[in-house]
Amino acid sequence: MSTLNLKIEFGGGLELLFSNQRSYQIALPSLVPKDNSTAEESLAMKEMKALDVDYLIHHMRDHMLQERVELFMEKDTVRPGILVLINDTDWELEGEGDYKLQEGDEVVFISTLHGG
Amino acid sequence: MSTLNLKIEFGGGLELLFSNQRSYQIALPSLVPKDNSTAEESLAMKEMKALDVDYLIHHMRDHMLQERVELFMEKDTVRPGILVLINDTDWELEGEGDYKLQEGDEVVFISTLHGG
Amino acid sequence: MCSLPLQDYQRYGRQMILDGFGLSGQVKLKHASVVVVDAGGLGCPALQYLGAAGIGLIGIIDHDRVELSNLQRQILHTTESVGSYKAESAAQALKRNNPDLNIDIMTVALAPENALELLRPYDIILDCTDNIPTRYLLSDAAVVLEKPLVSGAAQKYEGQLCVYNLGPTGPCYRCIFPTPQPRETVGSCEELGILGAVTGTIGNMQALETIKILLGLHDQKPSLLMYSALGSPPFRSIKLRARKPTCSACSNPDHGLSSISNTDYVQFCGGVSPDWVI
Amino acid sequence: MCSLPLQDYQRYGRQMILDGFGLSGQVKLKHASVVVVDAGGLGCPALQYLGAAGIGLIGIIDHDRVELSNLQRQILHTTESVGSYKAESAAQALKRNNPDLNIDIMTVALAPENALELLRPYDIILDCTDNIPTRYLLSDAAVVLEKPLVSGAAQKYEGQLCVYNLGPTGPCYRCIFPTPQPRETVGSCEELGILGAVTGTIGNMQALETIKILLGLHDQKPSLLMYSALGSPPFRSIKLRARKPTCSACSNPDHGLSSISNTDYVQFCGGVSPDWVI
Ligand SMILES: [Zn+2]
Ligand SMILES: [Zn+2]
Repeated sequence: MSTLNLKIEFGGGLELLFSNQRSYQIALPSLVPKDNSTAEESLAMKEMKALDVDYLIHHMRDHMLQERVELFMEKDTVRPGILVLINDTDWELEGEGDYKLQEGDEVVFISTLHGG
Repeated sequence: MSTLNLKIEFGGGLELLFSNQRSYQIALPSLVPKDNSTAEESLAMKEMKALDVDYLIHHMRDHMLQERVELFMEKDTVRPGILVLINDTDWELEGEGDYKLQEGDEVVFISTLHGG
Repeated sequence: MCSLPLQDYQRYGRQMILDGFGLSGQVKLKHASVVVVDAGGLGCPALQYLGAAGIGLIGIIDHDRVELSNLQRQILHTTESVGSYKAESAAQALKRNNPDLNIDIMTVALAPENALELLRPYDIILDCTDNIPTRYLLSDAAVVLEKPLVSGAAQKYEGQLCVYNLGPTGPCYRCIFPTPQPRETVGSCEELGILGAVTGTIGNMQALETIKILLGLHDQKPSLLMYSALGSPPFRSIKLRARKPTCSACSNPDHGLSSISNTDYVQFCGGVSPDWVI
Repeated sequence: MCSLPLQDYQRYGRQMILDGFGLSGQVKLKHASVVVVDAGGLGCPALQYLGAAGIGLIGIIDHDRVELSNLQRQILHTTESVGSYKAESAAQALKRNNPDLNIDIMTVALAPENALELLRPYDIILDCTDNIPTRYLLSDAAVVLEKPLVSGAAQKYEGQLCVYNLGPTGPCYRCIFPTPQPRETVGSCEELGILGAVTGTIGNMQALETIKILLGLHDQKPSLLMYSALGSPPFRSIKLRARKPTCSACSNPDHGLSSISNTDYVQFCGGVSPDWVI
C-alpha cells in the first residue's frame, strides 16, 4: 500500500501531550477509512478516502497522544485554542480537515498563548 | 534551450544596487559558457558548463546591477562583506560559486550589517 | 501641521532619515495616540520604544501594583516602585527618557463597562495582557471602535505576535479563535514561568508593528509570528485567514456596545481562576 | 554553591520554574559574568534583560557620552544623563531595577592594547558595537580568550544576530568574513538611520542567546538570524559554515596577544571614518 511522508510539529506547549517532542516524521497510508477509524483490522470492509487532515488528527489521538484526549480534541476536531497550519498557512485557507495531504507536507499544531 | 527558474533575494542594503527591489524571479539557461561571459552572440563557439552560482553572479552584474560594480563584485566573485546563501544555507557548505543551480533554488545575497 | 521643534530634529534625527519615515513620519507619530493595556512583561518594552520614538500621546491602563516577582521581566519598574501602581511606575520611566511625552495613566481595571470609553481616544490598541477574558474583551472593543489591535503573548520560552482588525479585511481575535479554549488547558505565568527576554522580544515587536501601522509601512497581510527561543529556527511566520463572514464580532451588524457590556467574559472563558487579573 | 537568598526566589521565581532553568540555572546565572561592549542601541536592551535575569557580574565597556540623538533607541539613558558616560548611565538604570547587581563600569575605549585584559574576567562577550574595526578586534580577542562572542548588528530597518566562537567547532567572525568590506561600501548609523525597536529586538535576543549559553540550552549550531522589520516574513535563519581550517585567527596557532596588538584594525578596515568610535 502506498504511503505519504509527513512532518508534524508542535508549539505553544502542545508538545507536552506528545512525549515532549516538538517534531515528528511519520508515514501514513495514502488511502484511509472514511470514518477515520485507525484500527488496522478489517480495512478491506471500509469505505475509503484519500488521506486528509481529519484522519491525521484521529491517528495522532489514537497512536501518538500521551495524555488526556480532551487537551487535544473536542468532538471530531482539534479543541478550541489550537491553530492548525499546513505548510505555514492557516488550515482554514486550505479546507481545514478536508485538506488532502500531499507527500512531504508539514502540519503544525500550536496552542494559542495568553500570558504577558 | 532548457532554462531554470531561480529566486533571488537581497538584504542588508544590497537591494539598493538592484533597483531597490528585494526579490526577483529569473530564468537562466541550464547550460552556460564556461568563461561566464553573458553576451548572447556566438554561444555555439563556447565551451559550456551547467549553470552555477558563478555564472549567476556574472549575469547579475551584466544584466541586473544598476550601480557601481565594485559595490557588488571584486575580481570574479562577490565583494568581501557579502554573504551568499543557497536555500538558507551558507554557500560555503554548498561549494560556493561551483554550486550547480537546481530548478526553484533560492539564492540570497546579504551585506553584513555593522551598526548598533 | 508639518513642523517640529528644533530639538526634536536632534532627538529623532536617526529615525527621520530612514526611507519611508522622514519629517512627515515624525509628525505622524507626534500626532498619534496609542494605548497599552497592561504595563507588564510585554507592555514595558512596548511602552519603552513607543515613548522613545516620540508617539504624541500614550495611554497606560493597568490597575495592578508592582511586585518583586515582576522585576525579572517588567523592566520599566524599579525595586523602589514595588507596591506602587504599574501604570505610574511605567510612566515615570518613560519620562526619564523623554520628558516631553504626554501620558494618560489609568489605574483602573479594564472591564466590559468601561472598555469602549477608555480605549476610544486612541488610534491603536496594544494587547499586552496576560489572560484570555481580557483578550476577547479587547478584540470585541477594537472591532466596535474600528481600531487595529496589536496583540502579543508570551509563556515559558515562547511568544506570539499578531495584529488583529487591521484594514478592511483583517481578522479579529474571534475570527481565529471563535471559542475560548477549555479552562483546564489554561495555565498562568505563575504556573508556567516566563523568561524576561522572551516577553521583551515580543513587546519590542509590538512597538514596531504599531510604528509601522502609524507610518503606513505595514503590508496589512494577516499573519501570526511564532517565536520559540529554544527552537531552530526560532521564528515562523504563518499566513492567516482574512476576516470571517461568520464571525460573531467583526461580521455581525448587531455587535456593539450592548453586546460587550452584556458579556461576562470571565464566565465565557470558563470561569474564574485565582490568578487572573480580572 | 547551590543556594540563593530567600528574596531571590521571589525575584526570579517566574524563570526558575521554567524547564531547563530551575534553582541550578539561577545559581549558574548568579555565578556568571558577562561583558557588554558599547551601551548603545543594542547594548541597552541586552544589558537590561541580563541585569533583570540576575547575571552575577556585568561589565560595561563604553567611553562615549550620552547625546540627545541617542535617546530614540538607547533606552537606558535618560535626558538628564545627556553628557555623562554611557557606561555609568546604563549601570544606574540597571541598578534601579536590580540594586544587588555587581557592575564593572569601564569608560575606556576598547583597543588592541587593552582588549584582552579588559575582556578576560568574563565568561561571555557581547558585541554591541557600531563599527567594523571593533568587530574584528572583538572576534580576535574572543578567539584568544576562548570565549563565545554574542554579536548583534542593526541598521535602518534590519538586524543580524550571530554567536561566534561557540563550542569546539563554531566559526569566528573572520571565518565568515575573512576580509573587511571595502571602505566605500560602509555607511554609519548617522548616514543610514536606525529605528529604536529594531536595535531593541536584536539586543534583546543577544541577552537571550547569552542566557541560553550560560544555562546550557544553546544548540551550538552555527547560524545567523536575519531580521527585516518591513520584510514578510521578517525573520530568516541561515545555516552557517563551521570553523574554517584556513582561518587566520581561530585556526592559526600563532594567533594571540602579539597578533592583536600588532594589528591596526582601523587601517585593516580601510582607514578612518569620521564617525567611527575608535
Ligand atoms: Zn472577527
Ligand atoms: Zn575563524
